[in-house]
Amino acid sequence: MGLNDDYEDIPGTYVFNGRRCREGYHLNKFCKSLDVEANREAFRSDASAYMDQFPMTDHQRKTIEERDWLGMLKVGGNIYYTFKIAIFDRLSMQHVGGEMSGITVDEFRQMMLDGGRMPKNNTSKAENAKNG
Amino acid sequence: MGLNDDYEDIPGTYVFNGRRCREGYHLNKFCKSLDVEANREAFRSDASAYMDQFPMTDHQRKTIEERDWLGMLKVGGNIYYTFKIAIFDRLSMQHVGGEMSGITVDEFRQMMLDGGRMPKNNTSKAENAKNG
Amino acid sequence: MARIIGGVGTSHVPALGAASDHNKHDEPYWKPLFDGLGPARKWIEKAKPDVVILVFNDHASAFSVELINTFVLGVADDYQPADEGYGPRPVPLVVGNAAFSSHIAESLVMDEFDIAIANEMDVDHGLTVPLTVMYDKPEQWPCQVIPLCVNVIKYPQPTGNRCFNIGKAIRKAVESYPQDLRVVIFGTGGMSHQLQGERAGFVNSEFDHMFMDGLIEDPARLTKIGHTEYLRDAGSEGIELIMWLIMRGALSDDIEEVYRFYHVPVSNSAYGLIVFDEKSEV
Amino acid sequence: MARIIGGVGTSHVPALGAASDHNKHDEPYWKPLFDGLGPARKWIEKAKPDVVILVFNDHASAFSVELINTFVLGVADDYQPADEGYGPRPVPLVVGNAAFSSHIAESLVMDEFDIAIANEMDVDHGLTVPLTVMYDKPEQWPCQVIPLCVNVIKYPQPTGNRCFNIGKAIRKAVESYPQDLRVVIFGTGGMSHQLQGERAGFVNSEFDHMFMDGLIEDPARLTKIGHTEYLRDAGSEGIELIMWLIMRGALSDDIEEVYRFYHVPVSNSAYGLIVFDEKSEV
Ligand SMILES: [Fe+3]
Ligand SMILES: [Fe+3]
Repeated sequence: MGLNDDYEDIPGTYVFNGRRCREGYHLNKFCKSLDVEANREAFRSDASAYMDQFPMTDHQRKTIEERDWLGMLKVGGNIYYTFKIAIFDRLSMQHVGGEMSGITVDEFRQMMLDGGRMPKNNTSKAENAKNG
Repeated sequence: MGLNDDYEDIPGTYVFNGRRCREGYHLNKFCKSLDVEANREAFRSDASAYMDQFPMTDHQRKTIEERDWLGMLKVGGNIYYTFKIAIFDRLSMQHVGGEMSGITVDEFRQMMLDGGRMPKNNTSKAENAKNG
Repeated sequence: MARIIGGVGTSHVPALGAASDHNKHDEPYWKPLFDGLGPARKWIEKAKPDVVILVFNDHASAFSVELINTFVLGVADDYQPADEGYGPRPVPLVVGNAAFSSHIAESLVMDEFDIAIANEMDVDHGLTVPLTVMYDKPEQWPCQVIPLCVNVIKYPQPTGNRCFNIGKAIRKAVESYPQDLRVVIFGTGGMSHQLQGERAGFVNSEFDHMFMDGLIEDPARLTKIGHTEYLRDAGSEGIELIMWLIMRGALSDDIEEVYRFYHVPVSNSAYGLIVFDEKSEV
Repeated sequence: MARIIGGVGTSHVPALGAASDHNKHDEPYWKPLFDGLGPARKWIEKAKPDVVILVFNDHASAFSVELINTFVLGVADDYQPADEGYGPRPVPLVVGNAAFSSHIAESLVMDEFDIAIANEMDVDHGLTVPLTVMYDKPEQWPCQVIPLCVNVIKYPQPTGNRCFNIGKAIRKAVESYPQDLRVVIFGTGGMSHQLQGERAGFVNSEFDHMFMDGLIEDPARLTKIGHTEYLRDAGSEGIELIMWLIMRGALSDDIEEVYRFYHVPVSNSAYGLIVFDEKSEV
């Protein structure tokens, strides 16, 4: 519904636009709250009660409970916010990157050492569909 | 020291520019803190201890202690912030306007009813000096 | 398509809100003022905007000195009336239109206006008094509101020219929104007044009339008024009038002045009210 | 008169800061990278800027979703390193220059850039990693820092063209400051990378080289790269490269490329570094 949404053609990418920012508002505020040690402690000792303070949808809560990193993005999470949960869990960006793209953290690390995920077949859903 | 300071020629006016904003930073933050009832109570019960939380200069503190409304502006206070102290004191903007301009609140009210403070002799220090 | 059907300029003096809240309409001090609002209220009752874009400034209520924004566009579902030290005004919740706001925000950034967006913002008398001016005391505000908050407190304020141009960009944003919505834009603040210093109580009716005349006769000239001229001739708080230029910029050249009212004093200020119709929409 | 004597483009990958903080310089993964920084460090040691204008973005550290600003200029005396969940980085306090910042802020608003000003702001890896890149691990940072924080997280980011133009306006602001100060501007972030989604780990070296070449050969062309092109070809977080255009806009046309270094991977990103001299200042 934006003026431009060409970017919806980019595979595996969840552009944090106005719609997603509104949809994920409370989820991202939950993540941001983990900046404060007292909040981290509260989340650690009773996750459910702590999350009650943030009016998220049941589905949003579930993505957090299950550490479904990709799912969080689909319901308005932004990676800089959701990664605060990974920091809480002492997980690395490679770990999260691997889980979001369906490979192990070692595979992900090796892919990066080999030059990263290449543009070929990774820049356009329409192109990919055309090329079968 | 700004790009433009022509406005320093305007009589009886303290333009809230970058310099004043920095000079009055903690004074204005003190004023802003009075938005919260618990803070108002703390200020009411022990003004000095409450003000200790804000690293103001002694002179800035004195302007507050003495409700020197004009003095506050001269040390970086902004009227929308300093007026929060007047609200705390249950004083009106006319009261504060009178004190800043050296007349009683009744005189100030009457001046407004008569059309306000007129531009004649009130727009330029340089002009005023020339006209003696 | 959404379209702008008219514009309103009005001061947002807090005392006017308090007088309404405490039912002082018939007191001798207030009666001439509230009587003067009547025709504007009739106009908006007939115009029935779905959405009001309300250009105002925050007076150290929602924002503070830590971070000072030039332009903040609200993109929330609703906005709470702020507590300005007397408890929040007893007025209805201000209901927004998040999707429309988001569209305007995107359009403005793409047009190279460096706005901030607020997903949460309390709104003080700068926003709620103009609603009282135009709608009196309804159970619910009869329109959705999109707040645009402008820095007029910390020097340097945006230039008059920049304000006029963001108004134009707002018009473009509105007209590119697919939903049929009737939009009125309010420019608020002013008119001439000064709250601070030995010059407190400053009023310049000549400037105020020049400014209201200029809105219809020669808005381009108004955009050239510089900061020092406002501060000198309209008072240190009269510079709020730059927000009326945003309203004017959002209107076309084919407008008609429907109503004008000017009254001194309201509290420490000159009060002004002006209403424009887009002729093509009448 | 203050003058801009050079510019630096560098990624601000947090892992690089952590590697420096934990003295991993000689580990096989890190050695090639730290070796690659050497010539840039030598350059700045000789250039000795009094002030670095550091264009970066905040990563949900100082700011959050309540209020999203397009451009925030710091005007504070100093800035604390932010706690990003591991405790603040063990790096020196970042010392600002409030008077110079305030001058730049005034000049930018008068030139119709709608910036926010921050009187208080913690600074995260976006700002501190570039200082590590250029200065290694000193007791105190050898320069004052003026932070310019750009929204690159929430779509729509400012256009590349707008970024280039605010760079030009920064140059004008610097050159109108009466004090003799040697200024270097850093554009940080990038290069191609994507942290999120099934496409996490995306790297596009061809785009990165095109971009670095363009900075010296044809910056005007780079200003025409649109949002979708960045998101598609540089990755959803590679759009940070618009901040390099602010740096480039602040330089003249008479520059020389002093050093360039490119390395993949650093954590999930491509790392790039480029250094420009103003020829007239050499
Ligand atoms: Fe106001
Ligand atoms: Fe970044």
